[in-house]
Amino acid sequence: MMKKIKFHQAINKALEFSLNKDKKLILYGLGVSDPKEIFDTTIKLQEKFGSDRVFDVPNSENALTGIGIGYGMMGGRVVMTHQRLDFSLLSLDQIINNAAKLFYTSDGKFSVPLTIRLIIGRGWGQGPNHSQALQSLYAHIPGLKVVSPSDPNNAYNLLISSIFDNNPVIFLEHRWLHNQEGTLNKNIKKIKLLEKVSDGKDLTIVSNSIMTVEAIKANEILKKNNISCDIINLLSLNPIDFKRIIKSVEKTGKLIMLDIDHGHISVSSEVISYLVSYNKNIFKKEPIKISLPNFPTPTGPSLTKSFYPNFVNIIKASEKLLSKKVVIPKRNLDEIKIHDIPYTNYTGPF
Amino acid sequence: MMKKIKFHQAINKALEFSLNKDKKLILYGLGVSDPKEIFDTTIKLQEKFGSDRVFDVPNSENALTGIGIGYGMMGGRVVMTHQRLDFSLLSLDQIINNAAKLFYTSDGKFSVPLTIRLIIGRGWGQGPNHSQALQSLYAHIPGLKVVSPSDPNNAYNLLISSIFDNNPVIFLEHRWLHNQEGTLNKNIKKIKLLEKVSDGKDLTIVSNSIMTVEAIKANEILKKNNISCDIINLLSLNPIDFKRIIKSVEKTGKLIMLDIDHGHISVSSEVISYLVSYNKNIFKKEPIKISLPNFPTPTGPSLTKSFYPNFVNIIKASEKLLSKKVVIPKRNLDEIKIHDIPYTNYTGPF
Amino acid sequence: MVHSIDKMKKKQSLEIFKNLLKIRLTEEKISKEYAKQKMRCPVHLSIGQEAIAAPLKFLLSKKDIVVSGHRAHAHYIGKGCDIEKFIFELYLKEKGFARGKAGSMHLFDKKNGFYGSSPIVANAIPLGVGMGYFNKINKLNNVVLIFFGDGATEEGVFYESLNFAAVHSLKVIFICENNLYSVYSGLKFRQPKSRKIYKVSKSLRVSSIRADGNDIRHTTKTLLNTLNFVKRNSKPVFIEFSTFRFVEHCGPNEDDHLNYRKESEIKKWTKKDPLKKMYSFINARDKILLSKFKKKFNDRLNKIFLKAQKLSYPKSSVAYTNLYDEKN
Amino acid sequence: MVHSIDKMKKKQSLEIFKNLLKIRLTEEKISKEYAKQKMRCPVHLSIGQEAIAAPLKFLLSKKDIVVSGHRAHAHYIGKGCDIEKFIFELYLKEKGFARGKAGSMHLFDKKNGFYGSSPIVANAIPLGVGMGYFNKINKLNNVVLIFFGDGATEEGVFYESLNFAAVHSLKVIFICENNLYSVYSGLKFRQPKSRKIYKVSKSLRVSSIRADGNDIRHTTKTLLNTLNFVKRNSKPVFIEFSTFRFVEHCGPNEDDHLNYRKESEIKKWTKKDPLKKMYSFINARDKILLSKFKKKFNDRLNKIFLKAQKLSYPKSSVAYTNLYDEKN
Ligand SMILES: Cc1ncc(C[n+]2csc(CCOP(=O)(O)OP(=O)(O)O)c2C)c(N)n1
Ligand SMILES: Cc1ncc(C[n+]2csc(CCOP(=O)(O)OP(=O)(O)O)c2C)c(N)n1
Ligand SMILES: [Mg+2]
Ligand SMILES: [Mg+2]
Repeated sequence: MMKKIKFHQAINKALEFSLNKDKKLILYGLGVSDPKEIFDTTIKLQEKFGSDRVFDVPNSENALTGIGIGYGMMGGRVVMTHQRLDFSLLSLDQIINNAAKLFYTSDGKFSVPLTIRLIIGRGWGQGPNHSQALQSLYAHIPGLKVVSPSDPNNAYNLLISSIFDNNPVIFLEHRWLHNQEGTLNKNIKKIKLLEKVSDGKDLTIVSNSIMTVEAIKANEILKKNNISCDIINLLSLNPIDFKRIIKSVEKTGKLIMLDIDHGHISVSSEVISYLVSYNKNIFKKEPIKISLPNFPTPTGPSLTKSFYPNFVNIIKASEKLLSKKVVIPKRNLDEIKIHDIPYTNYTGPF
Repeated sequence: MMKKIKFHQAINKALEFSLNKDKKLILYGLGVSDPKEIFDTTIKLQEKFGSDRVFDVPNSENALTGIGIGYGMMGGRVVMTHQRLDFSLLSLDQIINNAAKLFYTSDGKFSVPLTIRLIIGRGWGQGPNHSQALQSLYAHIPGLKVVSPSDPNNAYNLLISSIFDNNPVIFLEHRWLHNQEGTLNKNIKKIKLLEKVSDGKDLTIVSNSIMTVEAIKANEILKKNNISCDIINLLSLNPIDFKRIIKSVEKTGKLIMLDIDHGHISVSSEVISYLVSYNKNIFKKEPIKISLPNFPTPTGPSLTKSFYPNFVNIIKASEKLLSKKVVIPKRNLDEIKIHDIPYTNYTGPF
Repeated sequence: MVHSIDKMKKKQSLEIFKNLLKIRLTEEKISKEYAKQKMRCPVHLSIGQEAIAAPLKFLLSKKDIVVSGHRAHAHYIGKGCDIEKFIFELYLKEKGFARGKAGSMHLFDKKNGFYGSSPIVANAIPLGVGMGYFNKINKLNNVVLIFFGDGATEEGVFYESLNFAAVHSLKVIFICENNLYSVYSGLKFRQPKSRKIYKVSKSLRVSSIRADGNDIRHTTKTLLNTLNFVKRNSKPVFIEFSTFRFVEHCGPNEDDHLNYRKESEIKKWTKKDPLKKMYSFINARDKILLSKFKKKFNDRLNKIFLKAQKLSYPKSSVAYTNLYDEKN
Repeated sequence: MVHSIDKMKKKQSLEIFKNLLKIRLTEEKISKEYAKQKMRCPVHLSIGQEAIAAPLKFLLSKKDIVVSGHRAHAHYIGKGCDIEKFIFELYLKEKGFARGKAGSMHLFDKKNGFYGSSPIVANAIPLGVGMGYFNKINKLNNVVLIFFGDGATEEGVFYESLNFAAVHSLKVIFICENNLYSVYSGLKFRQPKSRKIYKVSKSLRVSSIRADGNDIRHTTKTLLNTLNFVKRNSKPVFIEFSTFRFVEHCGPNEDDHLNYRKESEIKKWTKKDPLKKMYSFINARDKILLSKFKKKFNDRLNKIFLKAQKLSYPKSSVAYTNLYDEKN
């Protein structure tokens, strides 16, 4: 059997592989070479590749993004990291006005092979400015690619294919995945747009990032209740591979759409809208969207408790779609009692 | 009969009214007091209200937004103007991290009565960085209100109600509307979420901003072809008054969704998705979304020609939804031959 | 409110000393209790940097405003804000100043002139400038103090904000607490070696000075003189205080085992501990008064923390309130 | 490539003079033809500011890179880029360098080392710094020149970019063309009166100078010395050139009737017209050579413009190409 590795190790290995493969690849961001090394994802990389290629930076998100774009226009490749997605909002001028458009505006003369890792915070009081997911904002912009892994294996493959893609890629990395375990199955080609996580006939669940983890948990329980689901894990939010989604929903007629971001004008809305614009009869029941509320994230644990949906919400939605009662084992419910940390030995603060 | 006024005059009158009404209101932005006075919308205001309250600024979009927020937290009101929406991308940190959240995070202690006028460019070679509409990006953010007028009357009322709303409001002002004529019907209360522009039974058109002008043109033609439309003009994109839209589509079963922004993850997608999530049978035909393509705006006129949809696209969509041929008078088709300027005596450059 | 150093009464300076102690004791208490995992939000403690904030309450009126960044506890306490509501908020309880919506990274106390702190580096700086503009055109003689770190001076918005304050001659004091680090990154990775931050702001035409941030006598005098200058001249001032943080960047513990700061550097600064420094020059009588105060204040803290733990959490529905201000 | 002013041959300086003329003639031709409404994109002409760009072609190799902002025509022509493809692009024709996708506000000529201009104020500045970083770590001895206006020095990203270039000792030259205005706003509305832009950059620890931007002898010498300094010392330099724009901010016409600039100011600068200035010191022989060149170049321009008008537009489907680079 294959050795298990953690998500943060998968990121680290992907970075190491890429830095080895392309000598013109550089990697920078606040903390990439500090003692905590971005939640261990950049561990030892400066030591191995030198401080010209792997380096810490001043607090200047907007310029640093432009610097990455300029470096890329010269034929280099860049990985830039923000420890929280929220910080990248300072750089949206460079991301939207330059990165997303230079290949187009120069009519193909200059590409921008820049991958921006945006780490999405959650829980333990990260609050309104340290936990935004805003995937729908990024995925709205033509010229950007937006991807999001959900486990060590797709993180590894997706990060490498993002880095070697010649376009600006927003790599949405959920902080709560860093400690997840899995096995690697190396298979790096172009960016993979989605993957089927489960095959079923009663219900389609479309999801991404940390919500796929919840979908998998829900699926275990649903299976025991004789409900079988198609689970589609969106690795790419721009572009989206709608064909495969259509195929599944044409089969099941029932859709639960999971979203890590606010629901108003979201990836979820896009998928639902696309499906019904394709075929007005595709839904046998009203599709259900499960997303963050249209509110900033509150800080305290009693407030985030209902803020972040989990597998229970998915199961409730399934009950509604299938008009069927589902039994959730008590053991599973116990799991979510402490809901604001990613694993039990997490003690904060980040 | 009432005197006709132009859109830019309506904006100017709304600003003047507000500056008179609230002595703590300030108005600033690049060009508010320069000889061109933001396409004549701020004409004479500095003269009337002094340079403390109406003033030109350094090129510092991000700080200026924060300055407006701070001014608002003290109990003042602010109108800030960007001559192009594209420039506001430099200030998304302040808009998203502060303006949209301070009322929430302070649990109601501090409000942010800041109205940001974003002028959307189009045509005459404005190209990728001077014509973005990005309404879906702004409307995705909880805590912001996002509004967009389509004629002098709703511009006047909407701008005043935005200014006197205690929340940050993104006021999307399409450059091509500045020269439109209409009459004023003053009626300032809270922000009005939408207005019915036409009542009909065959078809629902939901639209906003400049696309409402196209919808009205299409409607004239459709009428002559014995097709009657409900036209709903969205004045607010966040929040959206879905109830009124549902009512209309429940009646017609047919929806054309018009959007001034790219279609992927958009206001249009949200509306369509909302409707089908409410009632899976609401659509008697697949709804049609007409939006900008998922591409940056090209600069040249031969390239923008098919880039910007107009009333012809609406008519074609109607034909499809109603399985009926519609005759477009030649005179109307002639109108769009020169498609890259807002009115015939426009000679550029902005 | 104190208006002149020379006229500053003994009693007033004692109050300032007490305030320094108050900040230290509160931060130490937070640090101690944090391990129990009941304050479930990131904390950026001010231990080591208290001397800059301690005089605030005595030099400012309630209408003088303070805004700050992620490391804001000292400024909040120093300004004389509500400590109970603060601790309750750290525990994210219903009785906290924002009913648990805010936590340590977003402090507010409107009544006492604390108009917010933001965990996005540098992003409260323009807010303070806007507040200064409000004071200016409404002819209010109040001052706005904006606190931030050395790292914040690398963000573009810092420069934009200084420029606006200079162009409009605002009564704003920019206070940079230069503790030499941004998280674990020393200045040398982030700014050219020969850079002097206060000289940059000077070149932007904001009157600028540098001062020792660890000696309560210097900080008090510097702040007081600056306040007088700003009010008299209606002009912004930039102060760079040199200082050092004694616990980890974020969290309750020390982190010197990580070796991102040289031992010699740490030693040097430990000697300059603002509390030690203060005790080195105050007289015996003050020492006695302070030790009495310490006991009393610690008792109060204990009570507050105990109470905080017992208080109830806000209902989850509170999360869905106050998105928009619809009063009108 | 010229390496030293003293060794600069007569012939080379004549070429630089011609280049100045070339920029002026091209811009005047654009200005004249614009009224016909066939160049359907905003243009920001460089008339009055040509002396700064004219030496570029002769001082730089093709591998030295130039980036710029909205007022970029002079830099593009000055660098020796393709004029035909440029004019065709202004006409938004299929044969333009970007097949009509770009227009005047987005210039590119990869082959000749022109790596883009951006109409968002200051937003090409960090791109140039990133290019400098590429040169540095790949041990290339080429230089990157970044052009922008006085208005751009108010954007935060300007400071962030200078800081990075200073920290990493990049071979980047920041060139500020200070023409005293941003659109119609004079410096006094935007920056404190006593500010010197080059002193700000100096305080950030970038070697900085100020020079006359209207005298081709000064601009040539300043640029040449700077290039040598930068290559020798591997350090960035900031140059502030004083200059003045002779036509409206955006568009083909004069706009002095708007009265945003004092008559006396305009007069003063008209006397300093870089073209007049040049003619005031060149010898009779050069004058003759230049007048021959003028005729020849005008003929060429006429041909290019005629051709441009006749060329065909790209098909509308071209708009839907090259969103993503899928070569790999
Ligand atoms: C825009 C932004 N970038 C990065 C961060 C991560 N961060 C949090 S605190 C901090 C350190 C800032 O250093 P400094 O301003 O010197 O303050 P100090 O922590 O030393 O008091 C950083 C980089 C952030 N919060 N916001
Ligand atoms: C971020 C941004 N803000 C505002 C504008 C509008 N604008 C276009 S050019 C210009 C003037 C900039 O002045 P300066 O940098 O001095 O250049 P100049 O036009 O004088 O050459 C402005 C404000 C813009 N293009 N981008
Ligand atoms: Mg610091
Ligand atoms: Mg200028």
